[in-house]
Amino acid sequence: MEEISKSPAVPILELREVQMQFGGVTALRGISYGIPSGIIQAVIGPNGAGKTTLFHCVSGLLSPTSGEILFRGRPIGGLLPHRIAELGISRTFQHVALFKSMTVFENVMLGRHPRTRSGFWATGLRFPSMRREERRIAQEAMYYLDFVGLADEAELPAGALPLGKQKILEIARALATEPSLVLLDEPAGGLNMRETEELGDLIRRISETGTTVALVEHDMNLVMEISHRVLVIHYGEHLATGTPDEIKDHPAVIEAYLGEG
Amino acid sequence: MLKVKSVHTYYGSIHALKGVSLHVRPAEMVALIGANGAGKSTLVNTICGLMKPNKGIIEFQGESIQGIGPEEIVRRGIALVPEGRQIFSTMTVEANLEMGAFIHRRNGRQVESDMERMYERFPILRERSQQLAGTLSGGEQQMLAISRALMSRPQLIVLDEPSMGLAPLVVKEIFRIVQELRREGRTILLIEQNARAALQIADRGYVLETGKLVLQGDGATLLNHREVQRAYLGKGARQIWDA
Amino acid sequence: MDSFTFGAALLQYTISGLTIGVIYALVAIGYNIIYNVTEIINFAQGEFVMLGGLFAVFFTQTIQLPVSAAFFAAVIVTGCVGFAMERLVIRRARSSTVLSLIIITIAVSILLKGSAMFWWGKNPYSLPAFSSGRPFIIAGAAVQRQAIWIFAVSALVVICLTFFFRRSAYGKAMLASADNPSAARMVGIPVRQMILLSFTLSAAIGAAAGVSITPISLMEYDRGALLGLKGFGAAVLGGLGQFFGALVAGMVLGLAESFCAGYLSSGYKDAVALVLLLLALFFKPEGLFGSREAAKLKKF
Amino acid sequence: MTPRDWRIFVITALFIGFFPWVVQPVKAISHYVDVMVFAGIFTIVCLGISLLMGYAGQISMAQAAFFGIGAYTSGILTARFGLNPWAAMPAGALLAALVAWVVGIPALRLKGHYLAMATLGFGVIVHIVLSEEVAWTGGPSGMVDIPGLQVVGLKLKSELGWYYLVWTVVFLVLLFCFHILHSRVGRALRAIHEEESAAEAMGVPTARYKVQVFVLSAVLASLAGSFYTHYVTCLNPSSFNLMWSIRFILMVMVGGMQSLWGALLGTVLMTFVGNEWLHVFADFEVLVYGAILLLVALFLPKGLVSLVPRRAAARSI
Repeated sequence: MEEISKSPAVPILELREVQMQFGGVTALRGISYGIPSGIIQAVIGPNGAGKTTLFHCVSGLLSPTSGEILFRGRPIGGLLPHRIAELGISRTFQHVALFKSMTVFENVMLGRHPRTRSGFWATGLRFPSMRREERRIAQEAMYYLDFVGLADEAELPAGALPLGKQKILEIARALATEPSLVLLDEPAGGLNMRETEELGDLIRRISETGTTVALVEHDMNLVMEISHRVLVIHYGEHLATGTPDEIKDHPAVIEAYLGEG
Repeated sequence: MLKVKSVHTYYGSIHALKGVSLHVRPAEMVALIGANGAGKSTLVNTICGLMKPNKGIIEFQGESIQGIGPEEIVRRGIALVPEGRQIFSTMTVEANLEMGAFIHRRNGRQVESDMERMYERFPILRERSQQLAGTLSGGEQQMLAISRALMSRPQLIVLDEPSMGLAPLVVKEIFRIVQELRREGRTILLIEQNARAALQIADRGYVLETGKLVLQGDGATLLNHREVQRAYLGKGARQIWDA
Repeated sequence: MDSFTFGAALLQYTISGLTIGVIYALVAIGYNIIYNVTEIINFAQGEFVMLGGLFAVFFTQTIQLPVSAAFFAAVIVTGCVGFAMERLVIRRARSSTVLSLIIITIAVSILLKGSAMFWWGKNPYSLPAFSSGRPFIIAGAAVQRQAIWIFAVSALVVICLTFFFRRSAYGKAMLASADNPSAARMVGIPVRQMILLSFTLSAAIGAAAGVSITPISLMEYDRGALLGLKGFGAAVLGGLGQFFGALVAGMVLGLAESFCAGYLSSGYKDAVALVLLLLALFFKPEGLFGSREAAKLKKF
Repeated sequence: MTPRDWRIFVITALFIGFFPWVVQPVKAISHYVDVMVFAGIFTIVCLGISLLMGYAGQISMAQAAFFGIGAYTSGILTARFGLNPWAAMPAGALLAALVAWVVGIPALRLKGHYLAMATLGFGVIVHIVLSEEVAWTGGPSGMVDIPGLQVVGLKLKSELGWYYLVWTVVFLVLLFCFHILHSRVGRALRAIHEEESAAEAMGVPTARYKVQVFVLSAVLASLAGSFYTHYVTCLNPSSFNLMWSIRFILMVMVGGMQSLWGALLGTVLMTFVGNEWLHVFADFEVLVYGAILLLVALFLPKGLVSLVPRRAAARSI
């Protein structure tokens, strides 16, 4: 762990002076930061600090008011979200955004979208290539369901799952796009302790496959246990960064989180 | 004054509140703390009438109020300063305050003098009275939201995450305001994730975790309770923070 | 006709364009009021205009009321139709999808149109002008007295509305309900009543437009849809929710239509307003006068 | 297609196959074959609407306009230029596709009420053009003497021939639509309907898909329009106005937007209702339509198919 965090790896994602403004409220005030490739990066900070806004900017759902975002050295600020997904960034949402009336299986199959090709003609006329592709999609989707442990629920409508499993399903759907960077927005929010522990294991296993993980999370225990590096955002500003050990002693962080002593 | 008895609320298919009971006595400030997704907002929405509890009783000043719409609950004397401020952003500051006093609209003189008092309390709002509320800064919006709630002359003020998304200095200012309200003898239910700041100024506190109250006690005791840090920061965080 | 010079013709087209444009503006204001409070676009808005005109015909010809009394009677009755529409239909559709809501207002428009046909048949009706007398001649162009009345009615509506939304607690409460319905409920504003009020008010304004236009261009049961569409064009062009914008955009549409009819082809005059509507929707959906900033604030 | 869909498919195909055998000998209802030809033609339009509105969630009030574009392209190319109807048909489809593409790119950036108004405005414009371009379209009085269809050199005269031709096309289109739905494209369309920004973030180019499904629905409407033209051999712009767009939507809504079977069921049902039983209301038919529309939208928004208990769903919960 320590070795990864200390190695001067090329950042997979680099933020340069990213700023985001809504009306009179500034959500991000010039964030600059690089996420090293292959690590688990936590982003913490109080509610409303701008963490989700940051994820929206990286995944293309918002385009920053100013500043640059580089993914593997390539500027992606202002690209459409589906292009960013094709390039290899996927995400989950703070308020679960599953396709609720579709089955669990279909949700993950949809995640294969950026890695498959058949269009209207090929699917409508059932070209052999399309049938092969559909079979492959089904196999791969099953693989991801197995990976997160939801294979038994494959045929249920996604909306019928309990919240904990919905959150896991969202992660499976994100993984199915084969991202090299996956953004998890409060994956443990609303989970009980046992579910949170399982989530921690899952995130570690994702990291072991070589995927860089960035997560916004409030559960400090989870953050401290699994992340290699922590970025603290407060009031739209970069407050501190370091290893979990460094962060936990950081006076500014303690104040931001607990209020002054 | 406010009594919540074993309330269950479902949020869609999610069982968000699993039998929550709490009470607030007159002229008391009670803090409710808990992590994101613990059910704080659901509890607030249930008390203020935006959501209906599936089971349980909510009483305010001896009358049952569960299932009553929010319009009526304001008239009964509960004012909410909502999470994320929820000001009328396309209207002027003045109009926002006026709307806060909607239930007193027939009493023009009272509204005017109340508004004057708000301007005295927050001079910055007087300066911006003709500006669109959406162009205010986060801290100013929060002050506006608090004043708007006060304009209804409530007996109980529910403050939902007043420090959310604000700069540290502004947070301090907001807590100063909350403390001032408390000194004036107002009854306050404060929902916060800034646990320490909230418990420091509260008489009593409750800790909510995944839809259940796990702890309660007076502010100072809770503040030093290791379980509070556990509930808010997660298991084992104490060691990390104390290390 | 010899003396009908180019300049006079231009002036004539301008005047008739402005006259009809003001009517579009009133229809647009009707859309705006409902949209402001509910974010519903009421596809039956045009029918209110038609009903206003035909009710006025009913009150003058069948009941023999003087025109001025018929004007107010028609406005009030149509207002009641709007009230009933919200109470009986829209309120039941509280949890409907957008598509269902659209279908529902379209269904209401079909019902209103069908009922009007049932009642008044398919013939166009005329109404005496609000005041009799020969048209004014200005620089060779004729200005009908009714045109003056149309401007007066519109000005009155705009002034009253401005006063209502800027000064009265109810008006502001309607704006607050539009801005943030849940926050409005939390300060004690009965949002449901505001919605009811918006439908009533918007129907009444539509009716005022309908009564005013009938002496000039007659009225029949199936005029509503097109008037509604063009009014919507004015509403979008002016920035949905903006009263002043609606007024200017309505006149722009009226002028475009009038010039098209005069210089290009009268058959395509109806298409002109629609093409402008599409262009506005496609390229500037926040409208000419709706500020991007305000739109953003609203979303945030 | 699921096994259940195949079962319904076979049963429906058998029903359609034997339907004329049953009704033709009975004098009073022998004209039902004729009604069913119309029902088939409308079903082609409505399957497109089901894909576009029911599955992808994009509202269009302009389907009658695309129906008209196909009808008039076929009519003009065959009656005025002597083109073979089978060649005119793809020409109409191509034109409809082109128009849908040009209009769809800006229009489908809009949502909900705005999209509905935009397509509605577009539909009215097309109707105005059809009524005004007298030299081409015959204006409000329309066109007559449009040639019928020939199949392998034989003139298609009997209703029965038309019946089987149209319903064969319907079943082919139905298969095409089902295949799309049970594929990555279909999943993407449904995802756009449910959570557009999540779909986009998962790599679905939502803008492109929306335009594509709009174009597809326009092509289907246009094809149906061509068949319609050659079947009735005369045209009048009033068959392509806003009211017809609404009728098509009503057909789909009655059956159930989110089901291709619903679209088929609703279309057949409403075509019979419209052709057979609403005549007694004469001019006031429109009132009845309005009432049905309102009642369906208020009380049965998911259509008749929602009344059928779904075994699969019951099992899963």
